[in-house]
Amino acid sequence: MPDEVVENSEETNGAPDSEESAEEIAEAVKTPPGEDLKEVVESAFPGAVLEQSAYEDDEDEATFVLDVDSIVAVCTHLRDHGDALFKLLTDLTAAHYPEAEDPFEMLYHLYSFEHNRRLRLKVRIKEGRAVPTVSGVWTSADWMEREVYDLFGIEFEGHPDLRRILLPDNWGSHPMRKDYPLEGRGERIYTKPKRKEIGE
Amino acid sequence: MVGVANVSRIEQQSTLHGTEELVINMGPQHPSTHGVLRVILKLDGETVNDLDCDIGYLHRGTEKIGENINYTMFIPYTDRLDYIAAPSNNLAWVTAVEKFFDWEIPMRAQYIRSMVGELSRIASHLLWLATHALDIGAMTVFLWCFREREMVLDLFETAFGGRLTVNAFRLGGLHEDVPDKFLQLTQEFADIFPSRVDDYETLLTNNRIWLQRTRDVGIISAEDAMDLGLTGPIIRGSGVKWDLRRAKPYAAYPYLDFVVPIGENGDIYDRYLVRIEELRQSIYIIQQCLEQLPGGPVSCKTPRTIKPPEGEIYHSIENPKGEFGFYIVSDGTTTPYRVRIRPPSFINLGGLKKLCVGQLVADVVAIIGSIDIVLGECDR
Amino acid sequence: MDMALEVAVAAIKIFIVVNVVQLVVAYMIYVERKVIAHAQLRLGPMRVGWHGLLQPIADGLKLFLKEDIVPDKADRIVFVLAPVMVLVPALVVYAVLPFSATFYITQINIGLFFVLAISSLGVFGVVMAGWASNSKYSLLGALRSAAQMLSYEIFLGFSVIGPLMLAGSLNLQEIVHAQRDVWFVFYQPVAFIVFFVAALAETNRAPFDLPEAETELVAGFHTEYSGMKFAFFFLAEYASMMVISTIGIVLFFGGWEGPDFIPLPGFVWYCLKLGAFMFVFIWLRATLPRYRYDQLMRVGWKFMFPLVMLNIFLTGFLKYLFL
Amino acid sequence: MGIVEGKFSDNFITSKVDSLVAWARKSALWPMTFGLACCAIEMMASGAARYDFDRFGVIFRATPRQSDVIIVAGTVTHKMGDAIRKVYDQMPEPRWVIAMGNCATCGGPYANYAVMQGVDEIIPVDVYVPGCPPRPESLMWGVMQLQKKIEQEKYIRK
Repeated sequence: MPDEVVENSEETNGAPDSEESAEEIAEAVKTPPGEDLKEVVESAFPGAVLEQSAYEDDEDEATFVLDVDSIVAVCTHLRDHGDALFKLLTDLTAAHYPEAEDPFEMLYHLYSFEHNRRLRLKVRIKEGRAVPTVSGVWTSADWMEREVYDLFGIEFEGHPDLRRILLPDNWGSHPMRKDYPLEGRGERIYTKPKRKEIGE
Repeated sequence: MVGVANVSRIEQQSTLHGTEELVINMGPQHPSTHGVLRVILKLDGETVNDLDCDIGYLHRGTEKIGENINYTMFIPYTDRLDYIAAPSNNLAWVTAVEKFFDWEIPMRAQYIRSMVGELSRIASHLLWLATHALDIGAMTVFLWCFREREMVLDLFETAFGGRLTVNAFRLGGLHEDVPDKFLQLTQEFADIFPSRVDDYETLLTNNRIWLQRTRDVGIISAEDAMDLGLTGPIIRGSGVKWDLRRAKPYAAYPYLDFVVPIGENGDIYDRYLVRIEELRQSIYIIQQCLEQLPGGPVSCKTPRTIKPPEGEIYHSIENPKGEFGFYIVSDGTTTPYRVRIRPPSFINLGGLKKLCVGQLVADVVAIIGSIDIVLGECDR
Repeated sequence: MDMALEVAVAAIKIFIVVNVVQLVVAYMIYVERKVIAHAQLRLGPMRVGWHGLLQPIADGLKLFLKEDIVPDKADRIVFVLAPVMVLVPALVVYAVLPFSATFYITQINIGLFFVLAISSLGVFGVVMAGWASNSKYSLLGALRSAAQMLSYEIFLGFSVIGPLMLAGSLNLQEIVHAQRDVWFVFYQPVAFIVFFVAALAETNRAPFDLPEAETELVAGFHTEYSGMKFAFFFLAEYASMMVISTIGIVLFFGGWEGPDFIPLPGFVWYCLKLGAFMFVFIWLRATLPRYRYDQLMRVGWKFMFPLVMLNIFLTGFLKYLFL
Repeated sequence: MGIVEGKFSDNFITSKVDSLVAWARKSALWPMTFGLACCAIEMMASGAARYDFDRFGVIFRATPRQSDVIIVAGTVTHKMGDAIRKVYDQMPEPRWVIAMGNCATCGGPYANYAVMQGVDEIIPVDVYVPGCPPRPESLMWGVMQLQKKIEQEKYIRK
């Protein structure tokens, strides 16, 4: 029966730091997650972080909402700054909230090898608004932005090769939008689905 | 005809008249594109000058389906993403959804999850080795690997009833406890497998032709690998010691001992060595799991309807191919509002161009093999 | 009258040889499937006849009955001619091969030269097939094939010079007789190694099966061929494998001659040796990965070529000293 | 084959010739490697050591020109449909189609915008093999069903 974490002689990059003192943990609980990263961003771009949140105060779920115009600069800063070093763009995607004022939400999931932590950046945009590409910051964004363009119809300014990637060229519509039905083709007028909840 | 093949970038820039370059189209039906990948190569003689991938031939709208069915119903769909290592995907989904709740998953379930996860890693790496070797022309390795893969599939069958798409885990634990025979057979497999890995190595590791075909081919530096978002054995082959089982442990990995193998040069051969070592480490992990496996229940108490609170989470695990994660937005109902799959194959494949330009046609096949893609999860 | 009789006898011999060769080649494919299957822990053909013995016949009949497609954009005449151009030289060579002391179609003084000259014609068929198919895979396959066959033709040609110098004749029967006491493979091991590697490359066998590298070029130069034309390519490949093996046996392993203390007919010895040779071919295919194109060329020109030249020089020198 | 096809009346000789033709065709079914999704892995397993399709004389060919049967193994998306049709058109007669798995049969679990609801929307299917994915045994069963079907076909008889 294992009661303790096995201590490995192997030094692994980014292994959970077991020597974190109790004070530090207590401190982390007091300040909202990602506060230090906010400082990193704010030091260069004051007022760039519009909102800050995290699901259940989980350090890995730290989320900043940014302004659409500052995204490239902030990303570059977060990639290069010594306290951040988010060298891996884990994921880039979008979500569609048809009823919101800014219906599209761009999501950037970043990961730092050095500090073993994650950060989520959000950008909220209106329909038809183009987003500056981050493919200059991380090359991996190239395909992921193409995918967002394909499935959500969000355009990217300055993208080197913005074409559909998953669907055929002649598809015409963007299936991951909420007004697009599961079956059939083409967007419809969005109505909030009335689902009968199981157990209700 | 409804679907047409996308016009590739290379075909768009069709200034080919009067040049001596040859545009060649590999796929979507081609024996070595590992499914339905289409690669357009621009060749100068046999040297690749430019390369473009056309994917999406297996785009099945899994994310859209995920947004229309409830959390439990989505588990079988995850099987069919990376269908070579189906239990791993189940693990990613259930651990991601469990992040919404503060359930305490019983240790027995966690251990079985880790063990089955490692078995699926073995299954995946074996299929990779089989097809990769076949691409380079070593036919027999293919069949040898399939022999052991069948053993792993038999284990899945004993435990969960399915061979390939097993639907192994449930939210909160397992559906039911694994039979004793599974543990017994796994022990037998764990005893026999290391010698089989030696067999593969006898055929390949020091084979001069294999060395010539894989060494110094498809090199990627650690910096470039990070920039391209490559994860899994590829980035480890480039010398970055990073494994999510260590960095962000899940299931029973905090209690298990294993080594994260890394390469030096980041060429095909290093990726090969990394994966071979991972096979051995997986067996080591499985043996530990079998020794330490606690008793008790295999599932915690879960509500009849899974209704996560509102919020958004991202959770990822170390799939055999790389970082496999789910970004889930819950709106407080039984159906997720947004399901995003973080596909390792898709992002790793994005690095193909960087790896291939300047190499020979025959190397392209070897490089695609060394990236280890699976189109089900690449196209989703 | 004598003339007519001679022609008749020759015609009968040709008839026997060609038909037997076709059949043997067909069964060679069966043997290959079986051997590879067992190397890979499988059974191979089992259902068609006893242990799949009728498999080659079923395959052949099926291919014969299949629709014969000539692609729309293909060069029709060349496309149809190519398989013939590959198969005919492979079969013509059998005219001079000695199967035993008495059984051969003809015996000419330039036997070996004839074999090398005719068998290298096969590459024309390959190039024609690749060009006429009007497909990029075929073309690449044909280019690889041509480059490979031409360059390894040279090493093959040079590697037989050593045994030739020892035998002092181009007549295949006389070369066999010259090895009555000691096989030339003991005098000429280096030449044999070069010969064997060149033979593998010449017949497009693993690890030099680049022209039909299935995983890269679909099926190489015969990608667009179907039905009987494809069967021709297949037969030709195995027929030339047998030719090369026979040459190897004649030059290095004493042809149809066996040791005197085992009283077996010459033809049986020939078959045994041929079988062993073919087994090695198949064995290699089951074991080795494939070379890359440039590596193949490098091995050929930078390693084999100097080696075989050195061998010729040494042979001549030693022969001058001791004989 | 075209000249004699369907020209003769039903008698002892023609029926014997037909059965010989059928025997040759069913004994040497060469499928094309057309793996699309999950089922492709099971198709590979069928060719591998434990199940060994070679026993039936079934060897996988890489090019459509040299194959007799196309095993559509996996989900057919609208984007892929075109390619499948093209490959099918390249195969020489006589040719057969096995739809392997639920996706190729009817779309399977993927009832959505991207997936074609069965490969029979574009090419005629001879044998449907159910399963998600079908076990190699099922695929073998499918091949044997196809062999039975070939046995019953008439070639030179009317």
